[in-house]
Amino acid sequence: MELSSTTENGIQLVGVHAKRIDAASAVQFKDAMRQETETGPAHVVLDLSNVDFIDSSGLGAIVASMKHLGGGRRMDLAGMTPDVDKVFRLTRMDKIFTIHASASKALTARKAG
Amino acid sequence: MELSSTTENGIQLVGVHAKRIDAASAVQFKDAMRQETETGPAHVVLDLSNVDFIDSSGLGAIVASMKHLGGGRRMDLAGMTPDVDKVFRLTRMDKIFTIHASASKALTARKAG
Amino acid sequence: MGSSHQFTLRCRAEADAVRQALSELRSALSKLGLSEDRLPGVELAVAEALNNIVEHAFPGEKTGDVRIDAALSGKHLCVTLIDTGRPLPNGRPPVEKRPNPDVERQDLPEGGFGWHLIRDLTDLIAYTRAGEENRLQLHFGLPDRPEKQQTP
Amino acid sequence: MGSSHQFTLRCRAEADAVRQALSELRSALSKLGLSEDRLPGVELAVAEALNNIVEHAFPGEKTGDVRIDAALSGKHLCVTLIDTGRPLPNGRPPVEKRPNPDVERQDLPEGGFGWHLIRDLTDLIAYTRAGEENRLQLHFGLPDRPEKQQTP
Ligand SMILES: Nc1ncnc2c1ncn2[C@@H]1O[C@H](COP(=O)(O)OP(=O)(O)O)[C@@H](O)[C@H]1O
Ligand SMILES: Nc1ncnc2c1ncn2[C@@H]1O[C@H](COP(=O)(O)OP(=O)(O)O)[C@@H](O)[C@H]1O
Repeated sequence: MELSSTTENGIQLVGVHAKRIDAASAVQFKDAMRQETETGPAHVVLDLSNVDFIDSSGLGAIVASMKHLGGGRRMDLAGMTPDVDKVFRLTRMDKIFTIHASASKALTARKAG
Repeated sequence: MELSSTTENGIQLVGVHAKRIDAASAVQFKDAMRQETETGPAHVVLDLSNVDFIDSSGLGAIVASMKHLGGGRRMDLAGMTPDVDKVFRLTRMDKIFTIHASASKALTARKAG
Repeated sequence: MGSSHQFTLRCRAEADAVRQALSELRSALSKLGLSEDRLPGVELAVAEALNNIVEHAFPGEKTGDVRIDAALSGKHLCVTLIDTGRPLPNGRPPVEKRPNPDVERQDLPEGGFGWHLIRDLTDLIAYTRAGEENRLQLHFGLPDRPEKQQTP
Repeated sequence: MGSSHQFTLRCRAEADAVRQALSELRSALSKLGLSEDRLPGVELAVAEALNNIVEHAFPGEKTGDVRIDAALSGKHLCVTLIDTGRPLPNGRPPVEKRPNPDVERQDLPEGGFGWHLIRDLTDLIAYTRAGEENRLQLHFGLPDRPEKQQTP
């Protein structure tokens, strides 16, 4: 699972470079997220704009990555494609994340988030 | 398969006293019809008002009974319940019979038939 | 999806047993809330499929068991017929011309209506031969109650 | 009923094989004309069902084959998953509460969504254990093209 990471305005933007976060890749995703966010800013934004499919394993892995950040840090989501968005809404997991239309919006909307 | 038969106005009215003409009873129906119409008027009306189910075997048995009458005689249908009517319409076998709303209408509508 | 129900019936591949099974099917579906106006069409489609099994899967004096699985939700009914008789020729339901009523009286069709009725009365038919088993699924959409209930 | 199509896919009960099978399913359904807006929901429902088979029917290092039967008409899609793994506990899909998002962060659910998603995305689920086989049917109504085509 390839992730990219840049820090801007004190926010760590993590991009997922895979079309799917599914049962075949959920564990790798979690591991890669753990490495990527081991150290770094308190505010992480996960850019999902390249991802067009997640299943409940992928969803669980995203939630696990957020929980792993610990209490003092936060993780927002950005750039969700419609099918990914639907999984969050059906499971009501859209309620536990601040969701931004795009990565750039996430970086500028910091105060509002 | 119980059939009844009366002749009125020169028309033989055959009543079916069974709820179903299906695969389990089609052969008996055909046999009983054959006996009932072996001799008799040239115009037969089959009263189906007691029948609430026919399948394609029952339909085939009714057609066979009509064919068995031979060229000089005719067989009309009367009193078809909605589900029976539907089978005739779906198979387009409604086109090959004169169909009367009821036995009494069949007896009075002779000239029109 | 709203609440869903399943049940299984069994019958011998014989005309009298089919009649009995249809009666059980009808009352089970009725109890589970299938609307009364859908019952006759469902009964007829399943009757035709069972008659074919009696006549063609177990021809002549042969007989065997038929398993009837039914599953029902507010939107959907699926009836699966499973038997261990002969397979469908060519591995699928026959696609033949509808019997023609516009012929001389002595040539009028007395059969060949069965599969056409099944097609008319269903939204989808699926047949698979798996091992020694014929599995025929008849699917009925139930558009009368389109409301989606929420499950917990 | 309009024209109908059937096909069968097979895969190992392993995550990578599931991914491959889903891709084949999607392209087969697309070729047969399933509308593009229905593909993601169907893929997700089947994915969840296959993931359950990988994880629960063949737990740990165990694996086996899964057969995927699909049948499609203009009104209806049925996907049947057949495996020879462990049966569903209690002989039916579990009916549990939806995982609750209104909890402390450390208690947030990381699983337990699968069957709820399957229910949300289908019109009917039917499960039967027959002999050594699990058979799970997922039914999808396709209300987009309600027009009934006439068969010959
Ligand atoms: N094992 C089987 N199960 C169901 N149908 C079968 C089986 N084997 C053959 N058939 C087919 O069923 C067809 C019956 O068609 P149908 O339209 O019902 O006409 P009929 O009124 O002559 O039975 C036959 O043409 C035959 O090909
Ligand atoms: N053979 C099986 N095939 C499919 N599902 C099974 C099987 N055996 C058990 N299950 C059930 O699948 C359930 C998985 O539920 P699900 O909602 O998908 O949550 P999870 O995300 O924990 O997998 C388990 O509770 C288990 O009961």
